[in-house]
Amino acid sequence: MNQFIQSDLSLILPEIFVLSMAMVVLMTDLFIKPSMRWIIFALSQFALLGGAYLTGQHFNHETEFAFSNMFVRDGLADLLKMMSYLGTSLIFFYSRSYMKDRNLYRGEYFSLVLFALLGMMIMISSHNMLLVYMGLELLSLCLYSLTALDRDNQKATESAIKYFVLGALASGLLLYGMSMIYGATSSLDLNVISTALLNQPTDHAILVLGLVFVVAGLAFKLGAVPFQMWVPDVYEGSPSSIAMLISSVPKLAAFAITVRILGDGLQSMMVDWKQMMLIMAILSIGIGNVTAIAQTNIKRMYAYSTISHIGFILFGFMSGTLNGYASSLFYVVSYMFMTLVSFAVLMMMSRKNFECETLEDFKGLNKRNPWYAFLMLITMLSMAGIPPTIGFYAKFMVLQAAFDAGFASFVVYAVMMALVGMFYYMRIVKLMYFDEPKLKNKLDVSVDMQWILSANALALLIIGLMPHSFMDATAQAIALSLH
Amino acid sequence: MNLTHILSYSIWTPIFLGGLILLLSGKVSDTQAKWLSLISSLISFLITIPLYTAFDFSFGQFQFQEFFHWIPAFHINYHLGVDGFAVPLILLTSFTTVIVVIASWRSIEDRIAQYMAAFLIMSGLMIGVFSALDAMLYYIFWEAMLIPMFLVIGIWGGPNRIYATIKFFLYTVLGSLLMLVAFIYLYLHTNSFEIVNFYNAGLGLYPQIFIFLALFMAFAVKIPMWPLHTWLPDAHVEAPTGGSVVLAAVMLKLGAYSFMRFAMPIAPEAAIYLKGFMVTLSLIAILYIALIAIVQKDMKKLIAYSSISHMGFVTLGLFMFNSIGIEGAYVQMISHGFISAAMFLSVGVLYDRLHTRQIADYGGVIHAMPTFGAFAVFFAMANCGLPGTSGFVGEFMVIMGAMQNNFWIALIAASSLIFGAAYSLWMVKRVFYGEARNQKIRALKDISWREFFILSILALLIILIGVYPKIITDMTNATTVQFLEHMHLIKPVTSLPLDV
Amino acid sequence: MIEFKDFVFYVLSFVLIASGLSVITSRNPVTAALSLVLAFFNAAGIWLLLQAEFLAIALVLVYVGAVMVLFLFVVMMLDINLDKLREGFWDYLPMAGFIGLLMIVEMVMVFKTKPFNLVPITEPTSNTSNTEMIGNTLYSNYVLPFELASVVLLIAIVSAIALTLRDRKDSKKTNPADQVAVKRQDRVRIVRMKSEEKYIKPKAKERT
Amino acid sequence: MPLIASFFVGILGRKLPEFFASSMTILSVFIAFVLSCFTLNETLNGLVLNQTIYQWLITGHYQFEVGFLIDNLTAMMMVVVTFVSLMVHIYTMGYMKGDPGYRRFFSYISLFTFSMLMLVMSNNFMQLFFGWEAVGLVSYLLIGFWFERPTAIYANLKAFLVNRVGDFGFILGIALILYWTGSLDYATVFKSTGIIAAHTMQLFGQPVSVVTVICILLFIGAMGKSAQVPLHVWLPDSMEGPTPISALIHAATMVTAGIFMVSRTSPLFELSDTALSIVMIIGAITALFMGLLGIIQNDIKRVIAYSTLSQLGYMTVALGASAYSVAMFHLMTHAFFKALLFLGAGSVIIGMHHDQNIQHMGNLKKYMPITWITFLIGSLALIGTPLFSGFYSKDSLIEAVKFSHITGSHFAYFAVLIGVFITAFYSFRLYFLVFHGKEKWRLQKLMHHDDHHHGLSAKDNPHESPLSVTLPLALLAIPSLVIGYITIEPILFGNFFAKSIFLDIKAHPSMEHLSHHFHEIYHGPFGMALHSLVSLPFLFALSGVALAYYCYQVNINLPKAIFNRTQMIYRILENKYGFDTFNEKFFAFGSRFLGERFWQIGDVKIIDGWLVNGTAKSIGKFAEKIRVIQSGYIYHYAFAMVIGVFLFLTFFIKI
Amino acid sequence: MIGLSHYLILAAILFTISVVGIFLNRKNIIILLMSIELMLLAVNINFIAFSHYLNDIAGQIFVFFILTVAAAESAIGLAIIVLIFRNTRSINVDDLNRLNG
Repeated sequence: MNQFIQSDLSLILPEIFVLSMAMVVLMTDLFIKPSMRWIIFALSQFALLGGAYLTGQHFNHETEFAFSNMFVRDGLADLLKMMSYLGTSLIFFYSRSYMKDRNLYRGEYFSLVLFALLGMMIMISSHNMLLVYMGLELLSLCLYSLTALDRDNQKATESAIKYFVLGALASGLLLYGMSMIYGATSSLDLNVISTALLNQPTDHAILVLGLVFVVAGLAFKLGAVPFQMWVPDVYEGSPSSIAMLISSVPKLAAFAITVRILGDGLQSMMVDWKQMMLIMAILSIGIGNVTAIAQTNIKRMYAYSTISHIGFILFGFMSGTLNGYASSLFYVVSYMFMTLVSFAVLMMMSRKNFECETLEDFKGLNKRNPWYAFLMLITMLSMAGIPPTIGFYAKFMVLQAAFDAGFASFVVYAVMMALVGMFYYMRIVKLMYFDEPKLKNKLDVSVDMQWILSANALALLIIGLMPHSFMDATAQAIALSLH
Repeated sequence: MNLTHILSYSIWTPIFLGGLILLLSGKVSDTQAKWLSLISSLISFLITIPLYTAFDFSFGQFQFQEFFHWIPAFHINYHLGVDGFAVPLILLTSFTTVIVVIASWRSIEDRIAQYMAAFLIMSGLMIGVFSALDAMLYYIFWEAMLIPMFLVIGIWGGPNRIYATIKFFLYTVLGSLLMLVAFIYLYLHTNSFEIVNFYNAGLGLYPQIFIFLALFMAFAVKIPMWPLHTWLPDAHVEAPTGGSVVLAAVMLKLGAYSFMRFAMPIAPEAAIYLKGFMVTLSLIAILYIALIAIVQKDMKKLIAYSSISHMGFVTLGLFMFNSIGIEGAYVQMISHGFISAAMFLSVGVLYDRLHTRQIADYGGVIHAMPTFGAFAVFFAMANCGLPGTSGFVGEFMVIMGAMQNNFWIALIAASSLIFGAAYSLWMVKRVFYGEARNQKIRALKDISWREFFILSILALLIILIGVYPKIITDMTNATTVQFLEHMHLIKPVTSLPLDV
Repeated sequence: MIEFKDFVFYVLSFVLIASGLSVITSRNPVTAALSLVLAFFNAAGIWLLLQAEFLAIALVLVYVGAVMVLFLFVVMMLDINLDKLREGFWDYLPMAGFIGLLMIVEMVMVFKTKPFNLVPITEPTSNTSNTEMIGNTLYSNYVLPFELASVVLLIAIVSAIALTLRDRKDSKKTNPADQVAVKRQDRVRIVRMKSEEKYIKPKAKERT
Repeated sequence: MPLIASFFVGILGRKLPEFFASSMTILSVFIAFVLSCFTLNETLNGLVLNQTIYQWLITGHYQFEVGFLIDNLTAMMMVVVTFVSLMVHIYTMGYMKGDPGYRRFFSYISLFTFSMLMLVMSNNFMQLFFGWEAVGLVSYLLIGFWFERPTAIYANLKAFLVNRVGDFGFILGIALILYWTGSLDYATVFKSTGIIAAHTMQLFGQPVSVVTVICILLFIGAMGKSAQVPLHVWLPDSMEGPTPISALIHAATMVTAGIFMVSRTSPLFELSDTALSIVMIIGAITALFMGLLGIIQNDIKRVIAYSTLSQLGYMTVALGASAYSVAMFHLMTHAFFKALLFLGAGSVIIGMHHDQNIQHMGNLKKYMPITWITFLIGSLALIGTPLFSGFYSKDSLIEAVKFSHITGSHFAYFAVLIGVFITAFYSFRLYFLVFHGKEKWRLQKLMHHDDHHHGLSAKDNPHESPLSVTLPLALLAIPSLVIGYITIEPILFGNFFAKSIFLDIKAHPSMEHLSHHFHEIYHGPFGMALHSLVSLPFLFALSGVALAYYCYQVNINLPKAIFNRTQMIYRILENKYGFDTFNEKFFAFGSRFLGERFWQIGDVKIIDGWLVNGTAKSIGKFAEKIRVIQSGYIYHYAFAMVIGVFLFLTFFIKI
Repeated sequence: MIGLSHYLILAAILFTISVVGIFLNRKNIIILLMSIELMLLAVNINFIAFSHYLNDIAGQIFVFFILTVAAAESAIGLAIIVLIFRNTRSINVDDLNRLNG
């Protein structure tokens, strides 16, 4: 048994900082008047800033392990953590006025989000199934309670319980699979597992049994068919800001653990999980895109589009090459930014005791406010994967990776489904530009939100024009952390 | 101006100016916006002029090349360059934009700045398509170009515009996505997106066929070839006049141009192998569509169908694989650019006055508008390929080229002499001749100086090309020779026999 | 002739499964909760067979002591009419049972046909007790998860409060501090108003 | 000489934009006429000009040029064209006075003159086709000159379309020529006739000689332009145009373009007997049956139109007999007297205030003597009275046919003989009805009331037309009289056309015989006239005239009686052998029917309805179906998950 | 002789029972929570059995954490149930179908 040492702590400084700031927020909230809530806001942003700073301290060094190889800090971790900070801070910005209007603008919200962030960070840099589990639960518990945060809202609570029960089921499955893998390889450490699997091949069936359960658990967190059922209901039920949170950053973490467990720990079982991924990807792309067409509630539509995007991510992941991992990493990150904008516009358009959630509400946005219509246009194009937006490169990279891995026919299928997807994205554009506005009132948006939203949306375009640095970053991250 | 970057200039100037107008749209009045966009379109047009003057047509290589690494991760480069096939089309594009700006002077009321800006941006993007030498760059321009058109039809279009736009968009994207797949394949095969490397990919016959078909989907939708054409009539009918003009004059050409640039050189064996297929589709387009055009009741629909039929000539010429056919197809493209533009403008002139496009609502217009009537008759004649107009040259050359291949192909192709005359002149008869149908028509005012100006410019160009087509063929000769050499470097595979 | 340990195992596992079944089938939540408790006891027994004393005790203490009480408390708190809680249960049973059986069969086949080639440990290799071992490992290698566990519990507390705590609007409680701190001008308001002018007598000659 | 050639195009080309006054156009046409006479003179001195102006386009190893070829053939055509055109210009000043489209009209006809000259002077097929279509365009415009008349715009559409059918064949022929000879220049093509003759091509499975195909295709073009059966239908309707136009375009010049083209391409036709006999038979049919139609027409212009048709038939027959020079000869004479007839008719029409029904006329010689004289001359020329121009051309034509012995020549001979009789009959029927007999317009008002908005009222009298009308009549009358006598010698039997028309003597010796006869037996034109007094054609003609005289002077009720006898034939003739109805029913309606079907079924239903919208709809339905899975019940969701796991287990665990 | 597989089979049976319980139970949310607890119990049995037979303590540590987390989880779950009961005076699973499609 080895005592842990100083260096270990230095590696998890960001986590420690975020955790302590979360507590600080929690405490501060007790002592300040509701009018002073901006302090909490400031503190949380500061937490993210500090986390970013600490993570940035040694960015893209060589991989380092801590706490007896439980905790890893590598390129992937750094990149994803940075993105998580960014995403979370954007979420805070976007959700501010929205939460105020629904007096959810409370300390719990911030602290729980920060705790969730902590959980994600743990997931991102966990290199041990136990730690994966802990991070996962940290995240999930926060999300469950955040979903139910709007206490008197029936839909919110309903979605919360659904999310909770299914999530618990999922983590049960995950645990069962982990136990099998543990039994088969006699270790929880992913490195050991991979080496064990390479050296003495224990009987395959047990491993596959475990693998199926693990994959099921991960797929649930990602929200891939057939484990996607919670997604639409939770998106619709929960407050838009929470839905934004659920849909955006946790996907990064989920992607991270998927890469770590499957890509790293169980890479010698690629043959098996490739096919599972393929099946799930095909189902997700198909069902996601097709079902989205039938939606009238915009949040549900986002949910299904998320499912389809997840399908694409799996599609890239499935190719099982570094190229493929990099492509789906690129995809998941760009997806996060897209979905943030889309939800932000949604929240921007809804006011006190008016929830913008049907497609009708988008009618004539161009007449009400051309600029936001334009931003939304960019986002929709990006989601639809039309150049020169970032979404196009995401799809392009994924497709070429899959093509490279020899899934040509599925590439064609995916492309066709993307075409189906374009229909409902274009429908939103149509509503915004070609129809007469239903509600005439001006949108009052706080200045900071205006700027940040514009920056975020334009980034989709700018990165779309100059994507190479971003691509290189992702490729490098993957290359550094998988080998 | 330094000519090394002229292509970039000619691509980005209109886009930049269009963006400027878009930003200013709130600030400036409509009139200012109009003048602004007119000036910008003129500037963009002038910038493209040196392409013609400074281009060395004596050899068919790519010229004015610009190159820098754009996305090294995937070997995607910002690589521009033009050859004899591209230059005239670029000129056509920038010229058409000017025409459109002038033509929309009165006919668009609301959000005119956005409208003009859309066209400027679109022209820039289309020039980009014509001058891109990197497949991915090309693809990006190609797709981005859809968006302004989508908006133009959707915002300023007619009553049924939603259906038309969505249809137009999905149709086109369907094709281009398959094209993307093909590009990815080629990329993985050659590890580059350079078109030139694609040319020398050295693929087997079957990969070539798949690639050809994938590209075919993209381009055939754009041209459009039967049976992928049904988006065009709707789009044309719903689009505002300017939209129809650009659609007919330039966008359709993109498809044919891309066949010359991608499908045929990249997959030559497949192109020769599938010749029968392509020729059949073209002939169907020529004959079947011409027959459909005869019975149209909506002027724009009629012209739209006639466009399809004329583009059938283009594809037919391309797949004759002889210089006269290919250059004929090319001349046909250019001339159709002018003629269809003129026809749509004429319809626009009437529509601005009476706000109907139904042929039945007109009759005896020539009484009220003699000058315009003269123009209309002239354009109709050009449309049915009267010698001395540009419309004749293309058809003539294509028929000559077809005869080199097979008597019956030429025969069916030539039948369009009859049908073309039938639908064009029948429309003229019903719209312009005869007793003035009603009081509204008698009250019509003849065309304004503005309309007279653009129509006469187009008429002059049509006559010029008709009387002296050499100016175009001179540009394309060298490139055609090179093109054919490339095509015939590979010994032809047995093409499906069409002989009777 | 099966030896005692096996006998115990079979008994325990039989009861465990039975109680598990009764958890999911019992008509009354209380019954379910109690049978869950039973299940936990049996599980603890089985863990003892596997020489995991600490966890066995922890299970009993934590679950039976805390969690299940919490369950019961909630069940009691929410007064649920039980009569309509079980209708249409048996309709779904065949389907569910079928699937369940199939799953069990599959897993059993796996475990039967592919037995782990591991020898059972007769007695603990190290003479340290199970608890001690857990303790040692927990605070050395697994200290990070341990800390995280505390965070998890904290989150549980926070969110439980955040979700369920609500300050009652209709409470009549008074705040002594306010009562003491009250000042004069909070209560009394002095208004200055000008006095009315004096009465004017009517002239004499008007009286006739 | 090149200067002159370019000068032509110079003048005529420059004139096109400026349509200001008739005087201007007349002047330019006059210059053109003078120049062409000068050219003729030059060519008589045996000069042949083949001048390339500029290069039209180059592609591959083909190059197309725009240039001029001027030889005797061209020169003759030029003279004819410019002369008639000049006459018509002058005539028009009177005829079109006060018409709103006065200036438009002049611009059109001068444009026509230009394109006609382009046609005749071209030195390659491409340019020939250009002129070919251009004259078509002008005739389209001119037939539809009064574009508020529905009949007129119907007629011009019809004319253009029918011509297009011809051009369709023509351009195919050109394409074949280009394919086999690699060029379109007459010179090059005619040099390489050998190659063409050698090859055969596969059509309908069996080999066909290339040259035959080419000639037939070219002849289809000629049929369209020169209104041979069955593409003749446009010509009668084209009479909707103003009369001068009928004279210029639809009688004198344009319609003869086909004849010109065939004789221009004689080197090709000489190589294919099949083609020649087809030409001959078609011509014969036209000559005979169109003449028949002339008998029953009542519209003065239509009568002449049908006679034009039959005369064109004659020329075609001559071509078939490979007597190209005869054809050209007849073309020339016909141009003069037919223009004369039309202009005369026009003057009559003016006199009758735009009433064209000959049943309303009569005894006009009293009122309009000049017209009467000239018209008589024209008619005589037409029926081929000895010493008149028509006689020489027609008679030698018939002779030529007699001597020709390719397939169908006997039928043709028969046809042309009958044709002579018929021609004589209907022309004199017309003549008598118009210029003799009662002054029927006085009765007509009683007969049927105001069926015309114009026309002559009972009381007032027709009066002689103004000078600008009668002068051209006079001027045209002169050549109609004498031109044949003068020119038959050089044109037919001299070597006038030697350079421009190729003749395969051995294969088609008719010309040989002809000239032999001419020299050995007749000893010159006059002798020919004398000799013909006893010849078959003359007798036929005479009897025709006699019959006409009998019917329409002596016994006026006879015709009606005959018609009542022969209702059936009458009806057939009445609706012109049903060509029009057939076209109407079959082509026009058929194509519209097809188009309608293609559109509604092919495009709207199948492609749009099923493929496009069908896909969209089915996806939508599918979406609705999938949606149901998302029932909102936790247990369903859990069930889905478990099923997923279960299926994965079943798929992936291999024991 | 009892082997590892016996324990695994026991756990599998227990696991399946609880899973079936989750989608079989259509009335009472609390019983769903209980089934989840049961599931975790099954997983724990797996871990302990493995750690016993592998002679590796890590499994038991894992179980320890599972217990902790499960406790927290059930707390939150119950809190949500309380909310639901407050909003709609029932905890009937069938009543939770406002969100669908």
